[in-house]
Amino acid sequence: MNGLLMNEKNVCGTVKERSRLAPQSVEMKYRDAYLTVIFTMGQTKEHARKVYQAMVRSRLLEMKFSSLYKAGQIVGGVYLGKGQEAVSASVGARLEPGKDIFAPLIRDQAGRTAFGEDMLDATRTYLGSAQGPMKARDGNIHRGRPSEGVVAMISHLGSSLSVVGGMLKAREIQGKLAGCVGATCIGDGATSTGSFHEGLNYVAVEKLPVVVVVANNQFAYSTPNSKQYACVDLIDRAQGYGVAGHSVDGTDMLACAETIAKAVDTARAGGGPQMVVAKLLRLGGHGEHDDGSYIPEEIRNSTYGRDCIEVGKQQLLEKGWLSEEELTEWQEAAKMEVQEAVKTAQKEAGPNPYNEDWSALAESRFKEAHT
Amino acid sequence: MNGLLMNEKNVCGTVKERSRLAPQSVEMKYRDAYLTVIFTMGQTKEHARKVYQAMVRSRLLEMKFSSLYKAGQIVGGVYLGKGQEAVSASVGARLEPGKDIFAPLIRDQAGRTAFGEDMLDATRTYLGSAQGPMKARDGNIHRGRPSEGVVAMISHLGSSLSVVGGMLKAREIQGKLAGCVGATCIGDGATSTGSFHEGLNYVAVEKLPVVVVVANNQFAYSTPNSKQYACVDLIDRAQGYGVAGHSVDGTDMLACAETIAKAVDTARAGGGPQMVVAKLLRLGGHGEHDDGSYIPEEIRNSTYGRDCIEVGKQQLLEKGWLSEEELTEWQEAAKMEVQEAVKTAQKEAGPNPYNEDWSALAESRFKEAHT
Amino acid sequence: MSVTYIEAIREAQYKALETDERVFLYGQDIGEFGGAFKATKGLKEKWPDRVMDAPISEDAMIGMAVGAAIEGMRPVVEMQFADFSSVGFNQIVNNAATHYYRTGVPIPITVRMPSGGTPGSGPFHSQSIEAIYSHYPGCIVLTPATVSDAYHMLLEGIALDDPVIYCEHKLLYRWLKSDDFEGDGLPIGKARITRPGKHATVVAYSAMVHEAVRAAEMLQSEGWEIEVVDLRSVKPLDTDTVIASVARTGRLLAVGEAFPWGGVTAEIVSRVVKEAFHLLDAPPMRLNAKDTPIPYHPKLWAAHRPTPESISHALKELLAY
Amino acid sequence: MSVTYIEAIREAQYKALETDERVFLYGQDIGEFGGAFKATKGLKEKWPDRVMDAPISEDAMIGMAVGAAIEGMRPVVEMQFADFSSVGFNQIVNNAATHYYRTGVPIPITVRMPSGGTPGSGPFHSQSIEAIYSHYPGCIVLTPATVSDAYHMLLEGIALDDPVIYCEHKLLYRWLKSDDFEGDGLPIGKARITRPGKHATVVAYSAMVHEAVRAAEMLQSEGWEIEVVDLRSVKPLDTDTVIASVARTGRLLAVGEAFPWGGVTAEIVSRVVKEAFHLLDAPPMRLNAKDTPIPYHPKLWAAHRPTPESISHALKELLAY
Ligand SMILES: Cc1ncc(C[n+]2csc(CCOP(=O)(O)OP(=O)(O)O)c2C)c(N)n1
Ligand SMILES: Cc1ncc(C[n+]2csc(CCOP(=O)(O)OP(=O)(O)O)c2C)c(N)n1
Ligand SMILES: [Mg+2]
Ligand SMILES: [Mg+2]
Repeated sequence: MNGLLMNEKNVCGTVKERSRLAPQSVEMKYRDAYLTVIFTMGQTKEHARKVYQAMVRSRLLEMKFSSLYKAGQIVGGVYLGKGQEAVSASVGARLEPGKDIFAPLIRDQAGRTAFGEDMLDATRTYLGSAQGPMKARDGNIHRGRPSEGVVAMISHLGSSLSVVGGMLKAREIQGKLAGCVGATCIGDGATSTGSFHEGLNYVAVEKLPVVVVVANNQFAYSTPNSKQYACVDLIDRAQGYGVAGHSVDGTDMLACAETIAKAVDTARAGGGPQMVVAKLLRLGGHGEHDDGSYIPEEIRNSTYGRDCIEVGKQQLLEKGWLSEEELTEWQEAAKMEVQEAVKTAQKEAGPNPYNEDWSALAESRFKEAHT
Repeated sequence: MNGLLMNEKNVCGTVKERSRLAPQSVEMKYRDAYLTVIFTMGQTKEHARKVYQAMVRSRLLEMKFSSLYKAGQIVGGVYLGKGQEAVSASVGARLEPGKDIFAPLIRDQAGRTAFGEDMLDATRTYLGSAQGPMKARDGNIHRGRPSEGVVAMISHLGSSLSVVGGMLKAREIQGKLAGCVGATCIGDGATSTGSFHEGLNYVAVEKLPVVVVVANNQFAYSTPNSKQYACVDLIDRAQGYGVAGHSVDGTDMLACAETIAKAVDTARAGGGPQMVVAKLLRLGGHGEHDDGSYIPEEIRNSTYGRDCIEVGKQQLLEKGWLSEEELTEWQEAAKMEVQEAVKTAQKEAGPNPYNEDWSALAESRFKEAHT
Repeated sequence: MSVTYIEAIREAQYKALETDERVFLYGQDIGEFGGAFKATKGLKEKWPDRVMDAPISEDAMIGMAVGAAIEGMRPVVEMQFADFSSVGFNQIVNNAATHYYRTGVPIPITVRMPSGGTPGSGPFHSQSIEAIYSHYPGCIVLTPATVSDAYHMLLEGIALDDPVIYCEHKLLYRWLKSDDFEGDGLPIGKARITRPGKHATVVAYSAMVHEAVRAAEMLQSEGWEIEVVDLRSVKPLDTDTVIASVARTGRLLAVGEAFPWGGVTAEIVSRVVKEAFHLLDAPPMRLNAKDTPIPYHPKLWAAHRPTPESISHALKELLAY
Repeated sequence: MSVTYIEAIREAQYKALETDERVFLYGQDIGEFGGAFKATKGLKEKWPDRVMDAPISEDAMIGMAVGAAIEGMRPVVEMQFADFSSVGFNQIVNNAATHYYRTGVPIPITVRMPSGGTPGSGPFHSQSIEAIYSHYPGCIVLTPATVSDAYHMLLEGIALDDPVIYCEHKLLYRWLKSDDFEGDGLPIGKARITRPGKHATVVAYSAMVHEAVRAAEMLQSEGWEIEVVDLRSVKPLDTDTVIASVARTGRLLAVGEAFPWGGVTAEIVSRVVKEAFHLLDAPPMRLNAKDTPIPYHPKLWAAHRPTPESISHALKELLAY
């Protein structure tokens, strides 16, 4: 185990950037502020446990969705974050609900959970209950609670980044920006979108406290990195936008927890936009309809193919930050929670088209009858 | 005068990258090929003269358009390349008409001229003759001859880059790519468009022989660089796309001629996409309707504010590559040529709406009568 | 004192900034420079933090506005030309316009679209694309034809809780003048009878209202009294006022400057025939621009769009039925 | 042997690649993976250099195709979903579609748009946006409803010299089967009488043809004979065939799955009333989807789009006039 950061000296000292998978890791540059992030050991431990607990809860919830999907009980598609929980939960766990902003993408159940999402929100949406946050009008991974800081993504990849920027800019105008962070997750494939480019350039120009976490899982649907971009490492893009760059092994839970915490904390402290690139592998198909058989054996067997939830477990057990018993407790509690949520949502009615207010407008007086 | 490259030793040897304005110039990386560009002195001289002659002809043509604009004789707007001729002509002069591809932007009269454009093409378009290459259907800077390798830009900035990529890709499929280059010019402002990002990423992924020349003239219309991007230098973007980067002082004619020649030659030799960033200043308003009064005095008085056509003249005279007499001859010949073109175009009729084939379709059988 | 259409737009933004601190302006070159058409001249000076220059990133500009709206602001975004909204299109129709239906959180943004043709502007600085934003659900689409509408509808639009596409016609910017911008108090959603008549109804909007009035004047000498209806907004579309007019005249010509396939004029005709078929004495007609890109040369341009001559020509055909 | 609609699309691409070396395919995941819907399955294997995977860059994908077309190729670009064409929109309507008019150089590209709603797909994987690409000048917009049309119109479209927007309906992909894709040889530009009748005409296209036929069957038991016209292409739009049908029936209902403001149905109604007013015995009607984003839940989705029930309901209103 490469616990480089995890010996007491480092944990209590300055967090140094490192990455096993990206040796060419880019030097960080804070143009507005330089921040030394200091974790006390207690903080690190609590943070790591928080990240890991969210991973466990999220994994169990998603495995449930997967089996409900196979049983034909899910409305719409199922896209899982399996293998990406360490990255995602590390983002959500470092954000403050009710204050910060989170724009999850399609593999961010763990981040949502860590950011405090009620399991019922997800479950209601996947099962088509009219009581979900989107009232069955939009589904599954698109759900959000924008007024509570969770952006409701549209499918068009890359388009959330400028939205997060605008939310923060609004707070700046309102004089409420201090101490806030907006974070968003995105895949390797989505970095090729014009929308991503414009959004990242925008937040960089405005020096907004944004953290962009790229989960480079080597594939966009079936398309490998080699057909997606030509730079050596996506982190090479950070400098071109004038944002700070951080590389991390996305399967190494403790490394994710720390690197992403550092990025979030730096943004919060006024260090400007932060870009984190985590390398890992999607442990499954693109969605549950896909078997991902195009992923070559050698990548599956590489470090990318490690399951971060296993890695995280070993890390916490080794450090003595979690016991087997406690883990079992967490798992049992999460299973119960999942079961409860599913039971509740399954009992709830779907939407009623006859009661539906068929208007896209908030200004209801402009609703027109179309025949 | 900083004729660093211009002593015989360098001219005949390996051209080394340098830039007075961008000391943080980025190391070139050719992942597919490394090329040592060797100019013999004769070649350098001939190339520099070709660049300069195009600058002279282009400047005189544009000054004519400017005065015709003021006299109310131009149809549409006038956007000039004054101050950017060294960059633009260096691109056009290094391309081979009938073989290479050129996608000029709004300040590329010099590049067009160097690439062999007949003055009548421009003049007819500006004066609204129906005999222009766009038949008066589209105007001025939008003109092109796509079948002859000159892309007809649309106004939406950034969108020519992927078109150039597609033209080259077509040749690759057809087995005709060897030795071809596609070059396109763009401003600092247009680098913020999603289209530019997608296009550059595309040509990088496909390793196409594309040269992207960014004329960083410090402003996009009235918007200064500080509101446009946050990286230290736009050349910092090259690495993030995996393309080779070259910085150059855009007011230094000989430096432009050499650096851009190197970029073009490298692309031609299989070195993959090349990005050149030239720093300079637009010596005028955004268009002839604008006085550019928002450009601060100190920038005007900086090196950026030099007129490349003056710099180039001194450079050629000093080297003895051009005599005062020959220059006067060039100028006189160009003036005559401009006069002839204007005289011809002014005599020609505008379009006749009654004869116009009001159909956007090549398949004329699908033309519909709309009332 | 005489105010122009573009001044009315500037004044409305001034007023909005002054009276509602949730309002901010965002666009390319709209700050110190005052915008390509000077619609924001002097506003940055007065509200330095609420008038902001944007990079050339229309997608991000709209995305940013959506985000700010979620946080309770009321952004007014200037597209330098309506034509460039094509690269912000996705954020408008798929993000801003769907957000309220999907999440229940309204997106009160206003997108100012300098629209319509002017001589010599060509295919990419002349478009009238109100139909594109009307076809998708979720936007309100305004098309003011008068100085006072330019003023009041912009203010009213900024105050609405939905995304507003505000199509301002560039040809009217400096040419159209008024003594004031008081207006007649018509709210968004109501069309106006610009000119009463009894033999035929021309329904128009934006700059075409003026061309329609000219055509009506041309026909007056021949004894025809043409009613001109100014739609003011194309979504919502005030079918009632149109039908009431058709009830008086029995004849309908819908005129627009946009491309001829689909669009506002087709929507008008379709609504009128459905609701008021029995009131029609003649087949309802449409007149639009031609089905080609908007040509750059003024001679071609003038023939591409409806003109007083082509409108009166169409009216004669309508009246002769 | 039975072939599905999606197989016909694959076979047409196979045939195009085989017979015309200027053809190549380009899109996300269309290579070894064979595409999100398997429309290109196995083609990369056979033509490794002419079936290419694209980055997630719809703008560049269309721009690339435009460039390749300039050089004499005939690119067929797959959008993973029609909905995502909104980010390639500018290159389609402002670059590809204007190019021939502006320069005289044609752009023979085909953009395949997996369109239309399926249960559970929601606002961004269900759109029918043929009207958007028809409104702008310069594109040909195809909307095949049958297996043989899917095959022949794609092949014919690829051979056309203009940009072709090929709207293939996802609901038909696997559900619609045929014994062969021989077809009846109708060329692009001609509508088809799918079902003859004499009491009313339903004009539809794409998946709605099948819903209209079902509605007609429902009304048959009540003694009504409903004629169903399949437009096949919405631009060009075969007004003659529609009017000939209306001449027989005197009644028109235009049905589409797209949003209700403007669009194909409004264009049909407007053309018919202009040319065939005197043939109409009742006000022509339209039936479209509702004016909201397409809802994700199957129950809402089913009520959002026209169905056999709502079509027959509208027909009864039309017949009762
Ligand atoms: C603009 C756009 N084009 C295409 C798609 C279809 N699509 C959905 S997910 C996906 C792959 C995304 O890959 P990546 O960004 O790497 O994320 P990952 O699925 O690997 O987590 C694609 C192509 C889309 N959603 N948006
Ligand atoms: C997508 C898009 N948005 C806005 C414009 C309007 N516009 C035309 S030129 C220009 C400024 C361009 O600046 P830059 O790219 O730096 O080129 P320069 O004019 O300095 O040569 C703008 C904003 C446009 N043409 N395209
Ligand atoms: Mg990925
Ligand atoms: Mg510039």
